[in-house]
Amino acid sequence: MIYLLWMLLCFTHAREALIPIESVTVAAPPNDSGTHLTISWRLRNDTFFHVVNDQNQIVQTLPHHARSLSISDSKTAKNWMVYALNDPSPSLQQVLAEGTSLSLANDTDNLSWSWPGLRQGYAVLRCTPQGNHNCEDHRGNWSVVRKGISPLDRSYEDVVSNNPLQDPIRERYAYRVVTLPVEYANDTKIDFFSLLLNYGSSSSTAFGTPQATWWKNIPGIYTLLFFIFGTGGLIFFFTAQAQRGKKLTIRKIPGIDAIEEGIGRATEMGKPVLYVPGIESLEDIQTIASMLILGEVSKTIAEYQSDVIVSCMVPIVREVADEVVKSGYYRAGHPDAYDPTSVRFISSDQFAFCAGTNGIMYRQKPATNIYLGRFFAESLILAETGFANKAIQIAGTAEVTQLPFFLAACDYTLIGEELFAVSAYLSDDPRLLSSLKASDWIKIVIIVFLSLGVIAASFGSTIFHQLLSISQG
Amino acid sequence: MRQFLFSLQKLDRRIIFVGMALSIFIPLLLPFSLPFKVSKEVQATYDQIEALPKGAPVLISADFDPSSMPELWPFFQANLHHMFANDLKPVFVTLLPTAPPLIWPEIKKTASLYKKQYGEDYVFLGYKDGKELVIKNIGQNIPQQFPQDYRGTPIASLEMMQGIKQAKDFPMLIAISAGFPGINEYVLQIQGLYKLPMIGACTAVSGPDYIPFFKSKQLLGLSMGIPGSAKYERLVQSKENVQPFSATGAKSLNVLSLSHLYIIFLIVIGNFAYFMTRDMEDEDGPG
Amino acid sequence: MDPVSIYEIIGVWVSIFLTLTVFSFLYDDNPIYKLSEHIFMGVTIGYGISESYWGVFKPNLLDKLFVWEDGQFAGESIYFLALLLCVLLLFKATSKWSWLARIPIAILVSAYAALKITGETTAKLMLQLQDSMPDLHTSWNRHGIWDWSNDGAGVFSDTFLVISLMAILLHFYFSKIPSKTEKWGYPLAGIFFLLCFIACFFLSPLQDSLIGSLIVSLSLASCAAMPFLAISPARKSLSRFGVWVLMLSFGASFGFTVMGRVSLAIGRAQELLGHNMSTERAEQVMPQTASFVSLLVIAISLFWWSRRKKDTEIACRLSLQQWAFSSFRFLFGFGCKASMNLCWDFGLCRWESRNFGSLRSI
Amino acid sequence: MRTTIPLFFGFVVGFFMLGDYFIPHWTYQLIKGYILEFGTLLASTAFLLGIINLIQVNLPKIIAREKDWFYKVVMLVSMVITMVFGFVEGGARMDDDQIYKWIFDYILTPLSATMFALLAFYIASAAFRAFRARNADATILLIAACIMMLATVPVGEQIPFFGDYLLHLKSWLMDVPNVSTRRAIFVGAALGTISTGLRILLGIERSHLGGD
Repeated sequence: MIYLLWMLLCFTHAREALIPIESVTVAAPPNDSGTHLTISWRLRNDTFFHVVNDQNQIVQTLPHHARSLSISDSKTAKNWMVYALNDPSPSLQQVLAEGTSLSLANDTDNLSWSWPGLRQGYAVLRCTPQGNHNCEDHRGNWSVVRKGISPLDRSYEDVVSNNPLQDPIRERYAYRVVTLPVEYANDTKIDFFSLLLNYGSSSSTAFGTPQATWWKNIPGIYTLLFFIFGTGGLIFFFTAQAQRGKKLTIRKIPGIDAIEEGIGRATEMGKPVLYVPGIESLEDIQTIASMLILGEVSKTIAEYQSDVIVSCMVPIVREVADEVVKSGYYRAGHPDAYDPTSVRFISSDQFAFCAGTNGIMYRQKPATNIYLGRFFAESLILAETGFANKAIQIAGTAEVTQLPFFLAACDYTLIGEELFAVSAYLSDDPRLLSSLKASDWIKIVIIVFLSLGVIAASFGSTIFHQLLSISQG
Repeated sequence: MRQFLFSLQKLDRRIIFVGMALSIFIPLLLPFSLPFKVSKEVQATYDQIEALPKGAPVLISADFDPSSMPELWPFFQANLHHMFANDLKPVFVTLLPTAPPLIWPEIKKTASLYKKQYGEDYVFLGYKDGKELVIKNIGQNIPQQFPQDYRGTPIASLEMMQGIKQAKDFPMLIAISAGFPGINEYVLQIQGLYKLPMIGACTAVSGPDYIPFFKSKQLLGLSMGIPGSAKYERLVQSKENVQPFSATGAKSLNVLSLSHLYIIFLIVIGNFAYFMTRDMEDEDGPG
Repeated sequence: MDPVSIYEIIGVWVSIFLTLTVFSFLYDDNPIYKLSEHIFMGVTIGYGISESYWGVFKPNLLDKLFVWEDGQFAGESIYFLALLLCVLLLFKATSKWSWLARIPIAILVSAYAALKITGETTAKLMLQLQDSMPDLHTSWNRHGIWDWSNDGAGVFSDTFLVISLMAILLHFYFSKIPSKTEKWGYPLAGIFFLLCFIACFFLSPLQDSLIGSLIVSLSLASCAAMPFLAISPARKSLSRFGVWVLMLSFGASFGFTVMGRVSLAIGRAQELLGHNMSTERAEQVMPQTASFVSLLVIAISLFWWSRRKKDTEIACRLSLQQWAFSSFRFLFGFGCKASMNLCWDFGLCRWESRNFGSLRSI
Repeated sequence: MRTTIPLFFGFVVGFFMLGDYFIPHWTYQLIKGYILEFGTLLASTAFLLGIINLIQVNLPKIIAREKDWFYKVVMLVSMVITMVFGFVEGGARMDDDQIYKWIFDYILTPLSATMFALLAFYIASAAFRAFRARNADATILLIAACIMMLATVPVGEQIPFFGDYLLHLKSWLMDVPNVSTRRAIFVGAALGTISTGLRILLGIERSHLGGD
């Protein structure tokens, strides 16, 4: 009995407060994988905010959920006024005559106003047409795909299938949007039937077909292709040049030369070289670059007949490092000198790894410490311990936050891109060196691009921004 | 003398460490006070809370863990005293699992100092897992997200929670956050949507990320790291009807000031010694 | 007030002791630190294994592959491929077939390298460049050349940002430019500077402010000249400027981090002093006593250890070690012998001396 | 053959993954998702090999009673204890009254936090050593660091005349030089990534594929 009363209460309450939905549209988002549909709806009396300046121009029209605007173009006017009106594209006369004036701002960067939000939430229902059920009415396999959509939202992106292999994508999907008081928007007990029974203010059915695209069509994609294929093409070009006998000259990079000196020093002192490839997994390109460098470093070490200790935090990195060091020894012609215990897994915790590596520094006293890869807070702990043990230290990372510490505590520091140049520089292979030359050319292109971009932007053109834009649509 | 200066350049690291340890422990054990000015962000924080009418409910999200305690604890403590001294009615929530054992005893203790009753003057809703989603739901429906409080009482039976359904029902939201989920998520999910007046307290490292929110008035007040906490604590302590409490923020701030000055001092002597003995290079160079 | 459980009290004492052992590493490497270091490594490895089983292996492989419904196989068969790759990787432990493990390794390395090519180019190259093209005219309108109240925003800062970005990129320029090309650098830069300056000055939307259009045009013209300066001999000085900006930023970043690091130490100090728990809890747990006792134990063993070390090391440098040694002697005075005896009676050191037989050789 | 077969697989998978940004189609994205998931599985399988390596490194030392052998025993024992409780306590391992949780709270957390806190000390000694005005670069580094350190604590504000500007200068350093440095390093790293990535995909770099 009480339940019924409560339902009645809800019913009347809902009926009074709810504003019906005027139109619902379902469309596939642009450049989509084919598993999404965007459902958007409008209310009968949705408010739009129109910003009018003192020269009586509508500067901007903002959607119902906007409550502020930052004014970037202060050249045009000194004063602005915000009007609220239901019409999305009215004439100036309409705005001035019918709109509710909200906020006046003088000579400011930030305009803000207040406007009550609606006290109604939304739920989205989905149905797949099957056999006789075409989902035009309440029959069919309707289900609630999302409850508790916020009062200010007017669209929802639905995922029609998480794994199309198990749950095939259908030809057509039907959607309805139901309005309900915001208090009940998240009620877990509400299922499809109670939604319709209690609130009833459902929109009409709208249909949509997901669209799977094979090619993302946005301007930035072509710039991206240009960078990748430009670099690739230049690598081939310079490699061909080098094979025709043209010498590729690269300037001296002191940090990289120091690596070889460091190995020499360790050999003289009869102590090992410690190599730390950072603490990231293989997913990070710096770790991969570090692995390639380790190949060259271990080759040199094998040639000098010195010892190397590689201390790894990520198990999979240890396995790759093991393979890399083995190949280094092989290439140097000393495959038998390789000792698998020299590549060590220390611990998978950042600071335990740090403690273990400190232990190696204190107890095995490596003469040279090489830190190349991606480092975090442990950078300074390692570098300071290495300093206390009087090792020559060479560090290199593209992790901006840790560079200052390496710079302060190590003898040589490779900054950013230099890390990626090491393996090519050390190997002296023309094919690798040509990749350095290729990225140098791209660098000049970037500088040209930037200077043109600044000039264009200063004259109000955003063409260069668009060329670099990678957002959808 | 020059020999001494020269050897000073290669000072044993452990002497530096001893100095650092002293600059950390002395201020914690022997409190003293260094002068500081209250920044506009912190003054705004204090003024906004002062401006609230008596009896107004305030939503406080205390999202810090033991590791960010030195920076945010003093703010939280001062904030508690501020709330109760002004007869405001705080509702506490937390999004970090490690926070309840830290904050709940302090809430109870401070409330008893001001003779406040649980359920009438303050409520602790406890911890909820779900990160951003919880914040979204706090914005829409608090009874649904928190059917019971920390002690297991249904919140419908708490006097203070009558009429509180959504974040909008609070005239003020205070987020004390150590990271994710925190101020950023609150601003995006609640403040931005409902135009709720909001104050933030964050760690110093994340401070620069939130300054734009303060400049755009999305955060009405902002306290960053130990300096912010200490300044706010000073403002609250100088209020008339506030019960005395220990100035942990000021202590930590002294540690910070001392240790920064200590490092600058080290740099200065290092350079002084270097310039006095520049001609005395030995084989492996100083330092 | 609820009584604190004995496990918790033991826990707090253990954690305080471990904290102090790690701090003892600041003095030097020592047996007690070594002990906690190895406990630390062992515990984290065990933790890592169990978390990677419960967090990755079980949900992503076992729960998806080994599923039976009514006696029928109902798993996703594609995961057999994953199982195969994992088995191939395990072949690494064998000596004869270890090359098979290179297949999963090759797949992993190339897959991640390829993903990163597009990922890094979009996130780190294109988006960053997009943000580095400011509108100087608007900037002048808003802030002028330098606006103190807005932390130095203005045309100067915007131009500085763009030019320093280019200069740092030039610092990473590895090739040598042939002198033929270098000769063209200066004249071209000059021509483009002038052209751009004149064009910008006359087309400037800032008609009412002569100084504004002059400054903005100058800034834009210097941006326009940059690509040509990059191939001129001026490259070296530009790259120098780039290094200075790098140093400025690294210095600032270092200084900014100090506060965060000190806060961490404050956190540890508060735990040692028991400031992080309520007074009632602290009365039961007694963290300060724990700190004192741990400190004493560590100090004694450090002292004991440094004596051992001294016996074996012939030449001990005149350093803090001796200073610390003498201050320990001063602190403990004659009591040190007595406390050593106490420690022996406690059974701690005896046990240690039996098992740490190797300690003498350190 | 021992290099060619892995190289072939790497080539195929690598070029497939290059399409990630260009091809939104679900078939492609699904296969990509599987490859990435297999990647994480391989990474945790490698844990097993890590343990084998650990035993390979430590067991001979224990057997031979080499220097520090006792510590190795401690390490292996604490590893086994933690692992056993992790497996036995299963899904409930992080609940309040579990031993695994106790180990996490009272051994792992304080050790980790203290290791991290050592940085407060190391940062002082690194600053003392490195910040000498030996040349222009070092001088700039040192001045910027001092400005920043003064400006982040209230002491800086107390400096007459200069105090207010110090705060603005601090923000400027963070907003302008720091941002341009960050961007330049990002751009450089992205260029390095492209060339390193292409080197691997094209098979020019193959040191990760072993020698023989």
